[in-house]
Amino acid sequence: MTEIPQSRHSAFQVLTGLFSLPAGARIGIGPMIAAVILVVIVLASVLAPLYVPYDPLSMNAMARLKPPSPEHLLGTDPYGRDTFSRVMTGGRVSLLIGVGAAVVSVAIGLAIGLVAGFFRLADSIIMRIMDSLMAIPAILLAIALVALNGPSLMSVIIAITVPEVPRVVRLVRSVVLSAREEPYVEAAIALGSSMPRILIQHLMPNTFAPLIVQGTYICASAILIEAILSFLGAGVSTEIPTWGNIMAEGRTYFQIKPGLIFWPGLLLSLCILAINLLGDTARDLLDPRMKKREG
Amino acid sequence: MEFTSKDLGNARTVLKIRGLKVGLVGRPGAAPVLDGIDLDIRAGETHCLVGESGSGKSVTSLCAMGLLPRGALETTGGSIDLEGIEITTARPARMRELRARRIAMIFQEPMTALNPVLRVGEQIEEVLNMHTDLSQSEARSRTIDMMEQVHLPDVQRIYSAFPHQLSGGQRQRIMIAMALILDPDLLIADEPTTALDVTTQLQILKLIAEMQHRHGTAVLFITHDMGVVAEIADTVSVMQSGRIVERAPIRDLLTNPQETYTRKLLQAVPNLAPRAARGAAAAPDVITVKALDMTYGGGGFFRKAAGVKAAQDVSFAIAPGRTLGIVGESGSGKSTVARCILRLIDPTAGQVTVAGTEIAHLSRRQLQPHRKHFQIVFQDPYRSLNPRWTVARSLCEGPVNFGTPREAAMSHAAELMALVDLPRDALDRYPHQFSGGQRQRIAIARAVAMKPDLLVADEAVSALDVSVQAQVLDLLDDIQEKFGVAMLFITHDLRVAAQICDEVLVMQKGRVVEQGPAAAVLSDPAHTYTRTLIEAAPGRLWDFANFRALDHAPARQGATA
Amino acid sequence: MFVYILKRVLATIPVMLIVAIFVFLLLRLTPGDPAAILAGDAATPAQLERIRDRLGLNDPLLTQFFTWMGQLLRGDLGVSLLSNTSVAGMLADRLGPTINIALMTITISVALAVPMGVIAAWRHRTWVDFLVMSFSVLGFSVPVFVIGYILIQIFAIELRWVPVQGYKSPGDGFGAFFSRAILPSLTLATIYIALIARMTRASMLEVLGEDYIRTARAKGVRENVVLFRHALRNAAVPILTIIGTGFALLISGVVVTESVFNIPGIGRLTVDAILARDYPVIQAMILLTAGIYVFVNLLVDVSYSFFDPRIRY
Amino acid sequence: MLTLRSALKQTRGLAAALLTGTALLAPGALAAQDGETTITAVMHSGLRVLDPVITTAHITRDHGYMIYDVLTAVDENFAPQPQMASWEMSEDGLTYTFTLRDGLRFHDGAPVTGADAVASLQRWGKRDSGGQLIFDVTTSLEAPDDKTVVWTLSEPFAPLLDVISKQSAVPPFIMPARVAATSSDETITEYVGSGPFVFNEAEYEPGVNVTYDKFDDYVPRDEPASWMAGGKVVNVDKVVWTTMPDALTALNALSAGEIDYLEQVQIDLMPIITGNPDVTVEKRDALGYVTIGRPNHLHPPFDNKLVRQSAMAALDQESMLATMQGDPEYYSVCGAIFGCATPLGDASGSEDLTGGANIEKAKALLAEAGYDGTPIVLMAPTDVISLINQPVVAAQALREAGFEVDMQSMDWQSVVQRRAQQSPVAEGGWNMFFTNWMVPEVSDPLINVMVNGRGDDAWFGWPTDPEIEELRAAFVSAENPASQKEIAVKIQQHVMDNVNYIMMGEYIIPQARRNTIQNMIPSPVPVFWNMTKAAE
Repeated sequence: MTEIPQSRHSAFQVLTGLFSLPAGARIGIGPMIAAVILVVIVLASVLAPLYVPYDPLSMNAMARLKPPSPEHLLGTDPYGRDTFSRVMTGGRVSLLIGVGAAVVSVAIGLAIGLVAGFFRLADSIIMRIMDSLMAIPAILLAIALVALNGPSLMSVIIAITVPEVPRVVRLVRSVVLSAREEPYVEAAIALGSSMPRILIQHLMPNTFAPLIVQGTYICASAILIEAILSFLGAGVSTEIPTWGNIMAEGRTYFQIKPGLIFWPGLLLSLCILAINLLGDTARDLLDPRMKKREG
Repeated sequence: MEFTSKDLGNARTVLKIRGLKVGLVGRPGAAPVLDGIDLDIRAGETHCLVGESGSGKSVTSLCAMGLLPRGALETTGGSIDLEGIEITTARPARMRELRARRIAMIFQEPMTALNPVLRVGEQIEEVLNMHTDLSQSEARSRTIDMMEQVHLPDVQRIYSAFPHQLSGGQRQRIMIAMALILDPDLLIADEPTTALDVTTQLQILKLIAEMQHRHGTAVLFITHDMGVVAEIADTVSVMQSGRIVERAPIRDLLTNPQETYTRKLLQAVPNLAPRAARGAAAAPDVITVKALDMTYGGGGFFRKAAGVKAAQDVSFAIAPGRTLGIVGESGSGKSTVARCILRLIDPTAGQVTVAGTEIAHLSRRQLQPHRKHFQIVFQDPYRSLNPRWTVARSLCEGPVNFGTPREAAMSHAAELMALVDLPRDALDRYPHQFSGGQRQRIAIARAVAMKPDLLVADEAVSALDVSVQAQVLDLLDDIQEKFGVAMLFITHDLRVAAQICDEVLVMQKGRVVEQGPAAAVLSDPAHTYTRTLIEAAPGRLWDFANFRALDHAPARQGATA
Repeated sequence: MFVYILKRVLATIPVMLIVAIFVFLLLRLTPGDPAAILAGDAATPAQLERIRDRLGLNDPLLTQFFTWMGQLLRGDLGVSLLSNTSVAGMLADRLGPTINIALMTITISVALAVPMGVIAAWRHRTWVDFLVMSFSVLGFSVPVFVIGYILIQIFAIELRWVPVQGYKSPGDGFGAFFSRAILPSLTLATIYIALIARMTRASMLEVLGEDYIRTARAKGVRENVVLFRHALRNAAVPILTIIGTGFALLISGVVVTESVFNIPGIGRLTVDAILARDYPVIQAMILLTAGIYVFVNLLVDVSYSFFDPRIRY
Repeated sequence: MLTLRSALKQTRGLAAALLTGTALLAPGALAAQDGETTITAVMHSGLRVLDPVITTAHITRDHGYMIYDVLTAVDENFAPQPQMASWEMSEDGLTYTFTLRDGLRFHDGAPVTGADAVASLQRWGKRDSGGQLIFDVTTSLEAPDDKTVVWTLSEPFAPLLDVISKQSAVPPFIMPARVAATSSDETITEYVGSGPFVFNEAEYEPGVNVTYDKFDDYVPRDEPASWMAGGKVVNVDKVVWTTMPDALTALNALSAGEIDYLEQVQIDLMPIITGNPDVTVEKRDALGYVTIGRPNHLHPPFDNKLVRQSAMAALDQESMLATMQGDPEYYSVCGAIFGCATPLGDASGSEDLTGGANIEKAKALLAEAGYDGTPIVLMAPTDVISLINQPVVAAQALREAGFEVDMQSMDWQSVVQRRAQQSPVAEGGWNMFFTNWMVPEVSDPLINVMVNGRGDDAWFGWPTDPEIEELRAAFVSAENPASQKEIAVKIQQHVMDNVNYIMMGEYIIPQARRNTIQNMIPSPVPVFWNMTKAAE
């Protein structure tokens, strides 16, 4: 209950806020580079079938673990498959897993979070379940889920999604809970807007910015978790190359054929780096507090 | 009205600012934030720096402290001379020595200005630890002594209290103790009483004066409140857009301002003389409130602290075209009443009849059709509009909810823009593109769009600069005249209430202590509390708008700070 | 305070119950037959059936669940289907290494990450900030097993400062423990440091913009005192929170690190148990890790009031 | 990487100087100095099941040889030799009399008696497939006194000594009678044997570490050790088995001297240690392993012999073995289902497998069979290194021949579970999987479970093959080794024609040891007697 004028933003805060934070134009060189890297990797991965020299699955027992050569740009793997072709094709699946996990967990988390933030009764039940899901270690859950469904693309995405959903739910719920204390929401109540309408039109858009940010982090971590699952033998089948299982297959050759880990690892790290950086930038730009100060 | 009348003729100059310029870091082309400030403050003098928000008052003070936000603002020219020491070029370590010892500062919001996780005594003592070689026990006894000097009660207990356990006034006393413990030459007070209730404000102003008198400190007092200026200033500097436009001794400034801007500023200052009451309306009352009770803790959509009786036995009625003001200090329950009437919270007991319907205990669904009869304008213009919505969308939300076709709502919205004196193209813009005053106009337009019978203004002008405040009050007046709407006006500022209300209801700790026609209550208060409030109102004896003392001073004379 | 803790402890009961039901169902719906694993390659279907009977795997699900719950309530975690040893005993053997490595990781992480974050916030938008942030993002971007391999390659194989693998408990001498625990801890710490440094920086940035920081500077307080006495304590709550929730990440990392560094901890035990469908072990392990997670976060919540006197329960 | 290495090497001297204070941390200084000799060995898998009768897992069998002893054991010529007991066979071949040698004691101090042997054999007989065949014709098995066991049969069982002397699957380990009284469906809970090592229960961590102490009261035979037979002389105080889930870590640990012995080295990784003068990589024994593919005979399309023949024609041992092992030194193309170096081994009829893929023939057979393109479900484990490659290589070969292949990845335990499903493919069944055996486990028609043709009672894949059953019965009653061999060749030819399973060749997994470890006995089972450890 603030009845005291100007208590929310002291002159000092307004000043520092006004001048030190970036206006829309000041994005900086880092995120630009990140965006370029990401676009290049995504394009290269999506278009991989058009230009890779070999079928990423085609084996040649006589050409195992060959060093890089004009014939095999990055050498071959223990099955004699062309590493370059596999790495480039693998990006498609890794990115698909990342984007898939991000979209699915954000969508489910948003729906559950809105309900939890809005209906007190459902809230306590939902949050207990979410607490439980959070308490189960993600990797163990993922291994168990993959063991349950077999290591298909879908089960890897589900396995990554399940532990992420509670985090999204908590985020959405907290945004909804704090946003509904805003005077403009009270004004909407006074204007006779119905509760579902307030929920969808006033409250939900508040969750978009944090969700975009969260989504990028989920995307990045999904790609990483897929790699770890492959390492533990619970990843996607080797018939579907991913950066994760290429690295996992190559891990024992770390000392003698570092390329098997290095190249997919490099692309994976660059990709995650870029996504994280863009996520940070998005967070800075989308923060409503900063938006207000642009004016 | 008596002004301070110190003789400062022989006093030494403590701070001398010459041609001070401050600009944005990395944006040399942008307009300077401070553009050639000259300022002299003498020992024992109280120099008031007044101006509206954004005029550069705070930047000036931060500059003198060497505390400009790094990477955002930088000094681009001029000098600040603190008795021979040049501050603009002083090294950080040198600056640290000066602070607290030679030049100290207190801030507007004592809640945020004190570190919430450290005991207040330790925070005062830290000054001694940083700047003196006193032993632990000496430092402590000196701290206790200083706390007693600022009239804190139960010093031993408060020493080890945390800021959140103290009242606003106590916190500000801690700040003052902290600032003055090393007996600095210059005290900079940046809006030190703005966040406080009027009665507390009065005490703090007295305390600063007392301390100044005792130590001979020079005080640079920054405020936007002309009333406060009238009470304490020796000299006044008026700032506008990074420049000092006028400087004069207090009496000269108030009686004979030279600059147009100063005149405009003074004319906008409300005074305690109640407006002429409007004729009683013949129509039945728009709203009748009977025996309204609100106790927090019993649930409700927006839950608050448990078991607090926020409003008890509140009854009133408002006729069309008339304004009832609810005044009181923070925590008096005035906003609770407003929120109960709006049904943003559910009253515990009592009746609220709006436009003939009892609404206090309707279910949300039953209530919905009646919502259009009463609308609210909130205090904080920065939060009362959805930042993601265009103005047009915000304006149409209500009418569309009640079945108005979108086109009709849009054209009505365009008319409303004219009503609140904003350009038509404002409709397609977003809230962040407007100033605080403009936003408040939009919020009023949004409320008016519903053609309500009752308009509740909850501290609707409190966050605005005084000139903007006057404009918004005029607008509300216009609207009331045009539409004959009844208005419930919640404010903590008696001067504002005097300007706009026909009737006044004074609340204290959830109870109504006095209610009646504004003229009666404000000129001849029956209740002690009302009297205290009136007496604490700063500059209440001066008619700023007419550059003279009030001829019929309200309430009893006396008790000037 | 006591009432609050009691309430929180009680609130963990439904959480743990849901975890228990979830894990139980998940396992029973998973294909895999401990009997087949136990019997080996040459077993006949009849032998398998007899083993299943003996293990109680042919009972109705509900019976199995209540049997298990009944055991749990009596404090009996059951017996491993494979090794026939008590699960409680296995936990006792395996918990130590994991806890010790985890504690060391947290110590290293906090000791490095908090100063990193503080300095990055203090020198916001300078190269120091850029370095810290780059490291943080990088820490998130490299799979933990790759970090492990690289550390082994550098410190154990090339430099020969520490052993490649293995575990010794601190009881066998701190040097022996430390030399084996340092690489896995660093491996695990990478992502944790990234997480905490990032949160410290964000939280500090927010706090450094607060009025009381300006007050402290106005008092002539030295910068290091401003940062660590005034700002850090106020920034502590989000940092503690991330340490608590990041614990889940730590558990995930442990699974991988224990494989790479050959540490006989609960991470490996669980993965082995999942791959062998050793139900009692999996159930106990997941309940245990969930319980530890809940406990750590309870600790974190309770510790808030230590850092922030405004928080009272 | 190279620049990193050289840079690191340069810093090493400097760092060493800086770190003299931390020299204590160096691994060498951490080794036990208390005069006990301990061999630390990394085994192929973690020991979790301690009952060597209830499971056929190799690690449990290896454990069995550490702490238990056997009545008779096979030597490097596949010949049964006396171990705990010598024997006499009656003229009619119906009565075997075993006489326990002197000095046999269990680890708890009790002497080993005939009754213990009888109880142990009986429990074993309920679990072991060969044992079951013997007990089918057993009239009585008794211990008339503490030193004697008399085994009476109703009809001659020529390979009896071979079966009870066999080193793999389930050897009949001798336990105290009270332990052997445990039901054959339950695991034992007391681990007392009379073997050369004592199981250290206090230091046992299932799946991670197992420690064996020298059994001081063990009396070895006088003969030199040979395979599982001969004198088991223990020259160290302690043997610690440990498991390392990461192959690379294990090699690095061996290289750094943190472990003494590595049971299995991945061929591809050998370059990491071959340059190390302190480490020897070698083949432990010449027999090694076979890898095989097993079709499901119950369901289409592999219920059709022509389709099975087509699959066999499409597969090529060389490319599969090369993918698995890389170095031809460690694999050999071999079409003999009983192993190329075993007495019964014979490679007739296997040209399609050993001569490279015959895709044309495969296509022709597939056409003849009228294969309708039903996808075959090929189970592909992802977590057992020695089984990862086969399905991947096979899938490609089968696709080339015109098969539709649905390769389904899963962990090994899912394979184990699913291969036991007889249901049709659409309802959770399967068409083909691959597995490995040690050569001695497939070396004769009684031991080799894949030549069992008894339909539902047969091994996973369930061929109903009366012809092979007749041949196996003839093998049991064969008079002499020559006629046994003759029957074995017939079985070989039959399997090649009927494709009961597909022999994919032999390979060897080398072991690696620090050079301080000497006098190891070449043997399919890694044994720790005779071995010595010199100081570094």
